[in-house]
Amino acid sequence: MDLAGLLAFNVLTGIATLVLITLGLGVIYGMMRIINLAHGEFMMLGAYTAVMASGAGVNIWIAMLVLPPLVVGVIGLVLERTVIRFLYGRMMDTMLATWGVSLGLIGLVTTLYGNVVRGVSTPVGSFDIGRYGASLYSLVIMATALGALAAMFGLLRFTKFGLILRATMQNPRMAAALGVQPNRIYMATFALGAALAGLAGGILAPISGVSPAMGAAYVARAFITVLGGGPAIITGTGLASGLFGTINELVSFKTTPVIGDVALLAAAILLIRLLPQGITGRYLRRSL
Amino acid sequence: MTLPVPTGLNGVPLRPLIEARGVTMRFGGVTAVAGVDFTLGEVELRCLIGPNGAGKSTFFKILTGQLKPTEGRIALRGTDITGAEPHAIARLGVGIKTQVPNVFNGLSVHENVFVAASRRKSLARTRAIVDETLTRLGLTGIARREVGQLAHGQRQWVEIATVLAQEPELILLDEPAAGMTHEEVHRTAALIREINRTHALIVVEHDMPFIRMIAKTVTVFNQGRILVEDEVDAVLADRRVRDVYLGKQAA
Amino acid sequence: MTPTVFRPSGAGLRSAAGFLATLALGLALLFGAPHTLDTFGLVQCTGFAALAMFGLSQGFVWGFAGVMSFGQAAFLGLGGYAYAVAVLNLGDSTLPVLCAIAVPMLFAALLGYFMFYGRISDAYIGVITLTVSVILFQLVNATSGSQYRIGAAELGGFNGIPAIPALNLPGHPGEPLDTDGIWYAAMGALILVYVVLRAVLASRFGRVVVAIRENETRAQLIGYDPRLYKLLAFTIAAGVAGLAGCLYANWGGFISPTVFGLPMSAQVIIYVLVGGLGTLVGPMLGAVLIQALIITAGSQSVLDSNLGLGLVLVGFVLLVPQGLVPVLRGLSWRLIERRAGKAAPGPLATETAR
Amino acid sequence: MTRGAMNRREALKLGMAAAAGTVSAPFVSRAGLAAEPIKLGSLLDGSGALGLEGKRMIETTEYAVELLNKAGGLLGRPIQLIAYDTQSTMQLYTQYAQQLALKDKVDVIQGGITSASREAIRPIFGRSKTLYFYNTQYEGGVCDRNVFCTGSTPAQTVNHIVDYGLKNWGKKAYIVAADYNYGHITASWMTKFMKDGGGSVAGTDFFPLDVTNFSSAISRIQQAQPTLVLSALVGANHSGFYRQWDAAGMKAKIPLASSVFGLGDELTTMDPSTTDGIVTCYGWYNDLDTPASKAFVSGMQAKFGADVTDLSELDTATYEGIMFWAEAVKKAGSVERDKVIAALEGGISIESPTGTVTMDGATHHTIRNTYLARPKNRKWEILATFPNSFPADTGGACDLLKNPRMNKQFTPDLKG
Repeated sequence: MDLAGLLAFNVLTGIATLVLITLGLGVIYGMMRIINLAHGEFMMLGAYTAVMASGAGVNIWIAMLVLPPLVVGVIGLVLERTVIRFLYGRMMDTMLATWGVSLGLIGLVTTLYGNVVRGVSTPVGSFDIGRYGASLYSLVIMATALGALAAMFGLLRFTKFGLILRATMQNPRMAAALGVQPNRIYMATFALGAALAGLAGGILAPISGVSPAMGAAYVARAFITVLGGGPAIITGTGLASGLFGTINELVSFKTTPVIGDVALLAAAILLIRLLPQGITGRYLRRSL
Repeated sequence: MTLPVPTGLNGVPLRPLIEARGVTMRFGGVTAVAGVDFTLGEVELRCLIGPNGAGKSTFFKILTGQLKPTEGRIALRGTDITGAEPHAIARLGVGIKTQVPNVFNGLSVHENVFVAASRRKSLARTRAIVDETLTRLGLTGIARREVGQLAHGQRQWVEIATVLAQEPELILLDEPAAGMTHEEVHRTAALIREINRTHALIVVEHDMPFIRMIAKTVTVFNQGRILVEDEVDAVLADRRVRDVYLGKQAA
Repeated sequence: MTPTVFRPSGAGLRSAAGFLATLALGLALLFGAPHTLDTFGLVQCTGFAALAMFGLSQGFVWGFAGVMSFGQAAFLGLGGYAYAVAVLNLGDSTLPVLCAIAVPMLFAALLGYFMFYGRISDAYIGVITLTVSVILFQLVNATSGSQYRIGAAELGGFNGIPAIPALNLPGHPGEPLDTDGIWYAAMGALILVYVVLRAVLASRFGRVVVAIRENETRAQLIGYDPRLYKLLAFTIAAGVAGLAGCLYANWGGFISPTVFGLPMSAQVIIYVLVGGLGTLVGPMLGAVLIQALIITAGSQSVLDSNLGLGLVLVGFVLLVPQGLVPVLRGLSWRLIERRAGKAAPGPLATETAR
Repeated sequence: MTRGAMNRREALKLGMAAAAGTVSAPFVSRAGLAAEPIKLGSLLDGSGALGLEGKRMIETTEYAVELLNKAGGLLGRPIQLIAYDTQSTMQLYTQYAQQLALKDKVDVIQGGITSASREAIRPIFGRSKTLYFYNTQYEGGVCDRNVFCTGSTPAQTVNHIVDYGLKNWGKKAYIVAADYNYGHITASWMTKFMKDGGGSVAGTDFFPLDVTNFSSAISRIQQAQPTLVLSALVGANHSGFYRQWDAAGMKAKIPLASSVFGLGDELTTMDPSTTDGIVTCYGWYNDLDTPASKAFVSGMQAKFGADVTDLSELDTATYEGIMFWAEAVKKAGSVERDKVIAALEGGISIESPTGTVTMDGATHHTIRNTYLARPKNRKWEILATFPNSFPADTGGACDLLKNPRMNKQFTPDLKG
């Protein structure tokens, strides 16, 4: 069945995309309990970085995979120092402030670059699944998503920074008692989350139009996938992306992308109602 | 004293007010309360003591419906209330002052008591209860102050006032004397004795002189189980009780 | 029942004075505006009144019931669409106005039951309301084409429903109100809703709602069921938002799925935040200020309106988290008292805020 | 309204009068035209999802007004442009439409980009009796005495791309369109023209304007195995379709034609490999090699800079809307609405970048040249010219000379 192959391929692409757009939000939410509503705009900044850099003649792979996380990570760091750090422990206020940051970034980019849709071309070609054509670039997305998950796992599991992160996550006061400054950790975490969002923006730039308001299309999906996944960042993001991505792609194929999106969101609401702690809050609690 | 108080280890009351049978509470691998059998008669005053982590507060949470026991049943005047919602249990006449002051910080003292008193009562009746309660607890002078800005001890009094204003049959007090001055402790003890003329109470406390002031029967918790249950003097003289408390507080 | 029943006496007086001042100002606007403003000014103010009512809805549910609804626009949209569909089918506008209130309330009751009785935590309620409004937006947005119609009303998808008949006096369909009439209806309704919400907050029900916001556990332990009170407050707010949607549809004679959109939910949160959380006047004031800012930004195109809103939002969260009205009130009372030679007694910011 | 003369409360005016762009003011004082200016209102999206298209249309409006003022204005009076940026928001369209009609009391409105925005503001101008020009290539069929449409319509354009497809690519089409009235009605026309030409439609999918992911749609199209794809996808987000189509290697397999591709800056922002070969048909292309066309492009570039390389029919239609109105005012000797309408219905022709354009009095649409073209390395390669096309879609049903009270939008009948 060529069609089944194509469908499976699309489902995997959808899952990988969801993993990429969710991971950065999940890191910030999981570690700091901050719902970062500027996440979509961090992606937008990543996409702009990719477009600008490739326009300036930088190698496309560097422009997509290296520069966006660096640039957006630094921007995240600056925002954490200037806005977010004053609001720790005030969940609603951080939500509102990051929302303000989101609107402000849309406005700023519109003012600087105009409300124009830009794009970079896909750096790789296509291949055939039986008699159907499919984009090789989807493989790049899958590889990046897997790479990002693996890197996060490695970071949390095997490095000192990861150990400190996990400790801070469990109990900030305990970590402080061990001589770790929670502030430093939060700063680094926020920058890391921003960098991951930037990476997602950079990698998705070639297949979606890059415009100041592009982030809005992603944030609700990313948001609800994080909550559906629950506290274990990597396992949770992976499982929730798998579930929602499959639902989205299959329903989209059978009906329309709108109904596909609605199905994703409705499934997520049901999941949260049944498992308020998310998938990994109920099961697999010991995972990362 | 107008009412005879049916107490004592062997003097189990004919008609228990509240009765817990085999109540067990597990959190993951930890068993906070393990198979507790507990009975309290009408208008009885009981003190619960025991070291930190013995399961006293958890037991209170189970009695008030804030936690659902893993095993066991609880009955209030013969009605099964196991796993009922906290508000439903409160409506059946159970009031609790929690360990940490649990008040409406943004409201005034008067409003706190008013909200507690006003459930399903006429406005005139509510006002009467509020005035009476405020006077009884000596809160009239600060009735218009915002509770969030009061001292810890005062907030404890406000919380006790809200519990009384709700006119419960059974009152649970979790460490009512904590953080109070010597003089306040005495007032609290007097108040508890006064309340006990008409109401049943369960009091959790660490302050042994305070226990002596109010207690007749004492139940000792240790590691989620009931260690001893006896007259206050007998309990305080018990070697096992001294052991579990050793290093904690000299009786 | 008066708001002074169980209120610190000084703050009670101030609060009553504030209420009367707001009422007087509202009535002065109601009867004064048609004589001082030209048609356009009046149309503009009618729009402000509709959005101010939307602000009241969010201000009530968030500021007093403590329910963080990130998708209040869902009820605005439902109200607007319910009115449009009903009035296009029925002609007379009386029943459609009731529909505009009832449909969102019904929807809120179902959604609220699902959320509050499902023990969903506060932050997740924000997420779920937001997601529900996104779902509604997407569904209504996908109703282009003549197959999507309810009776005589084509839903029109992205295009929305144009040429919605305006309100008429009960029993006189076909004689829609003119600009003045719609202004009286909108501003009159705003004043009425403000007074009703004040009364609700002064009632025992209102006190319990506020008490639950302050301490849900304590409220439970004295015998109140927080789920029920939150559900009722959420439903009332949805009705207010629905009425706002009805006025909004009347204002432009047009409604489209953008009323369900995230920007709409965002704006109303900003109204409340800027005006003052925990007040009723604040959200109305915030609505007018922010709306004026958006319109000015659009006609000047000097400052991007998103950039402006973003800066306002971040600025208020960081610097004036309590909002304008509490700050201004505190200042003005202090001034008055100083002039009267009295020392400002006690803390008044939070008390007068209600 | 008598109260207009009464003292207005300055505080409530919110500085909007000051905010309105009065572009022509400096010139007016220099020319010394003392007469009260004629007010031309403009409603276009300078930002937001349609900002791309709107920006050039706003510039064209300024350019056309400047040309008229340089030639001495109209009836000895200067023209004042009052322009609002509707920011791609329907709410602001209704807001500013009321402002232009009731407060600024302009003599004519030029504007609206999407059909959604047109339908939102058309009733407002109908009520206030303000003459309205809609200057966009659109789905056709609007029949309203108060409205003049200068853009090309499906019977002038879509039929040609369908014919081209039927002749060169095959008889089985798949339609993808934007999910609002433009997309739906255009898709109906595509279906009708396919069937009229003996072809068939394998499937039609509609996408809301905020959809960016087309992977499932591309799978569906492949499953249906059409011989050509007809697109009426609109706006920034939908440009993702062409990128994803190219990325999936579909360009080499199934050819594309579009009723709306290339009206924005697609040719300058997308890769030639993505855009090349997509067949389109419009009333004008900026690579059209005629003196009038070149003069328009160089005039715009002189005013707004050399990077104005993405002009399209949207801009010439805007230019035509203003020039038609100006001609009619001159002919009527008045800016009064009924006199101007009468003059326009009397048959006016103007010279525009696309050639001679004539207003058809019965339909309030234009009789105009259209062209078939496809992108080739960021330039338009003109494949065919269709001179003096009649707006047959609207003309089949609408006769405002006979029925001036008619007010509706005709859509194709697919049963016939």
